[in-house]
Amino acid sequence: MSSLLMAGLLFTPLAWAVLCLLLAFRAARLASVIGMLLQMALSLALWAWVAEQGGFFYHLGGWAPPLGIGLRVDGLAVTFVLLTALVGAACGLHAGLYLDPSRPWQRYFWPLFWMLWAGLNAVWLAGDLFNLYVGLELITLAAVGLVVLGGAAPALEAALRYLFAALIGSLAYLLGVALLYAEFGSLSLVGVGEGAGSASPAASFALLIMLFGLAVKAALFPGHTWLPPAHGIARAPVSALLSGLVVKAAFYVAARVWLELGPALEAAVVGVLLGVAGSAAVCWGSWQALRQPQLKLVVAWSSVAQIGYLFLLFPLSHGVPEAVSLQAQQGVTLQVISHALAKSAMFLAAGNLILSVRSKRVEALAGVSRYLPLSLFSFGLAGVSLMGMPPSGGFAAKWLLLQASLASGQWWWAAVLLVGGLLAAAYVFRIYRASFQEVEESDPFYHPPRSLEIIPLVLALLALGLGLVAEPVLSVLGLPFGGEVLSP
Amino acid sequence: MTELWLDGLLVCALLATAAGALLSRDLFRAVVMFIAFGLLMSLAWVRLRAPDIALAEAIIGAGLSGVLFLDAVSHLRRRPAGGAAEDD
Amino acid sequence: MTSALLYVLAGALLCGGGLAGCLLVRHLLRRLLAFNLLGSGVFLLLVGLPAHRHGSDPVTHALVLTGIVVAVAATALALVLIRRYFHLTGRVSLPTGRQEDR
Amino acid sequence: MIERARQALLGAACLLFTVCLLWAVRHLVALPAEQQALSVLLSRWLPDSGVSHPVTAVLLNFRSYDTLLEIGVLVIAGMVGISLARTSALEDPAMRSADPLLHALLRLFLPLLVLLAGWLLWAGSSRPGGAFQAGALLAAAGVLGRLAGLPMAFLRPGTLLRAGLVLGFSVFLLIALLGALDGRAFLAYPPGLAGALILVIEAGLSLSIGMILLALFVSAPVAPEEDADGGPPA
Repeated sequence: MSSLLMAGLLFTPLAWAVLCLLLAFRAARLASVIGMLLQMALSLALWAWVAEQGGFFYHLGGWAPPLGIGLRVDGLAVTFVLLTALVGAACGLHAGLYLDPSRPWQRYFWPLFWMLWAGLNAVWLAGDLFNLYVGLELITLAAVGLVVLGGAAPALEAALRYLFAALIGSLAYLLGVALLYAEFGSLSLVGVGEGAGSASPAASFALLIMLFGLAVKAALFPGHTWLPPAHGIARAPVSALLSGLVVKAAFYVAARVWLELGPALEAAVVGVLLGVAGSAAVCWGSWQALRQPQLKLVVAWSSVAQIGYLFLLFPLSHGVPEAVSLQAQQGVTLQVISHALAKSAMFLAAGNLILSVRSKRVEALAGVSRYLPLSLFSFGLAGVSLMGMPPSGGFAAKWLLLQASLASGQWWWAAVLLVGGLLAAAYVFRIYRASFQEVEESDPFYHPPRSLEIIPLVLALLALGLGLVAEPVLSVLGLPFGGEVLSP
Repeated sequence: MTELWLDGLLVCALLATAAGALLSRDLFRAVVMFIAFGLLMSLAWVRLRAPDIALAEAIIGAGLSGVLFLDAVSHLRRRPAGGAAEDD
Repeated sequence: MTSALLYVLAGALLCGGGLAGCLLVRHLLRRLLAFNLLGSGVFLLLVGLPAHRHGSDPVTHALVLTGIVVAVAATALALVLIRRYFHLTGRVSLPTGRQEDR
Repeated sequence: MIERARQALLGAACLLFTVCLLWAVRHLVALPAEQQALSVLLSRWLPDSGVSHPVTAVLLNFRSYDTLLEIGVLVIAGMVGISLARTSALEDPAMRSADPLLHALLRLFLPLLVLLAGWLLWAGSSRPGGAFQAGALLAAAGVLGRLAGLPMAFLRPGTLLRAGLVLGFSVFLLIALLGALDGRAFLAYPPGLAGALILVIEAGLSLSIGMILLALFVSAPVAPEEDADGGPPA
């Protein structure tokens, strides 16, 4: 049963990519809706299976690691698979209505979208270092393709920036893999983790260089410069996918590698460095978001800031008691989920607002609060989660991180959480203030179809409600992972 | 011993062509250096007893990438439609 | 096997040089060349280090073949983007400095 | 001034990186030589893989998931390439050379290259060679033919080109699913059929790899008559 689920989960996105490449835009849209439903059902079934029976290893092709590639299907992985299905389906549905089918290149959105989905699933489930490299490259190229769709000059510029940053990041990661393989003779994460029993200088350097590459791919300050142009120029559903899911993939790999190798290699300095960079990202990203003249750039810079929080995991999970580390891990996981939901909601809502006011600038939003309350409401709800106000998922995440930082005696990270929340409130309210400006009496705006407005609203409500269901979500994450192998 | 000398020579040539590809003032020359680098890499793979990679490197690294780059260089030398050509 | 060691050294130096090229060179085509050199350096280390320790390792050969194909796909894609960018704007390097709003 | 400082900083960082890398490498090469567990496993299971060449066995059986995703990467690159090619016919009439000698030479040379690709493909199961090398050789043959101006109607961006791009990928994917439907794991081959199926996959892959690389080469040029502002309102 679960073997078929796994096969379906891996097969569907790739097969739908092929299918959609062969179909025209409208037919591919129809096929994609079916595919999204299928993928959603499969993800949900797998999540329920793991929640009930516990996680397992899945050996692809029947070959056990280290010779073959094993997938690690644990609570965290299936939660992210489910999150991908949710956000991916929302963005896909939005894109089906948002993109203009008359443009000949839009048909390539669907195959790229499915390839991206396949890459994301591959990364969440991966248990093999080299497989992770290929999965990351799959994501990168699909994401670059989505950014550049249409091939206008600003999109090309943003895509080239993104492509080079991501490629260098991938090669840095691969270099680390090469060094680890030379030392431990294994490519599976578990095998390398077992090998790294004692501190080894080469392995420490490998870890450092891998984290460096992945931090660039996750747009951690100061390697963030590629993100705002790429996420700002892409069409709204694409930006939502990129900000909501793609940057998280690189962070996820970094966290996986860190939790496997960091403790053994005594890399406390690296952890603190990443924490400092994350804090700088929170401040600088929020400050820039406050100053951007364009609506989507505000949201994109906010992503830079929100990604910064994730990197607090590194100092808060090293050299601290087990319980504190677990708290930090839970907090960061909640932050990943709530930011994925909230930020994709925000980008989709921003796309709707841009569609309505026919301008990308913040000032053009004047009068929106009166005539387009729904899109603005979704935007604001998502903002609540970004600010970290209760009962949102963002609040639960920051609460856990706050507790972890106080319990570990590293109170200065708590200050970062506070400042970041205040700045987030400032840039969200800036949008609100602009939209409450009164304009002439008549309604000058284009009104997007209701279904376009409902999708971000649903996502924002999910982000808001996440804080209320944080307990059950975290309980699946914390499932004990025995490491038994699934035998079909 | 002779083999070691040969390997040393090959490595020096590799690094020299790589430096040429990075530092040549003329773009065309840099690309030619890069193609030479690809051919030498394929020899290096033979010496590392990896004939599969040697084949792939000779066809892809030196051949295909080389043609792609040369084609691109000749394209970048033409005037673009959009704006004035900019020297590097 | 000491000759593998020579190639490992060459690989490490190529990594350094390639990275420097990727970060410091502005011309997009040259940057792409540097990226390929960096890739070659990584591949040399990936094959050379185990070869030095244990002798020829077919697993690394397969990994490098995969890596080469990924690299050539990325290179070809980047070339398409660079050429189109040049066609539309006449630029061969990305502008630096503050992002103005368009 | 700031730019200068930035460059100096980056340069210093690269230098530091190289030094650290060399230092790490020094540690690694000083490790004791020992029999590697993975190599033992590889030779132990090689007879069951359906091919006798270890690299092919790793690529298409033991670690076939990597290869599947990697072909996905190639397909993406090809897709993005043709999505940016705005010309209706991907043929450059200016390139058509009229040199009869060159044509005659190519007429001799191209079939040879294709034959060589076929041989590489066949040899891959027992000797160095395989789908990538064969595919790349096919692409090289195509590039040569194109440079000489041979007509290549199949490169028009249409259903045929798209189908060709994903042919190998779909074959691979379907065979991968076959294993799962049959009660084994995803990507597992039915017992006894591994060798034959690997050859089928490789044949499809080399055709598609050749086509993708060729399509990327061909879609790179921008025809001069094309409008400069072909993009969408961003």
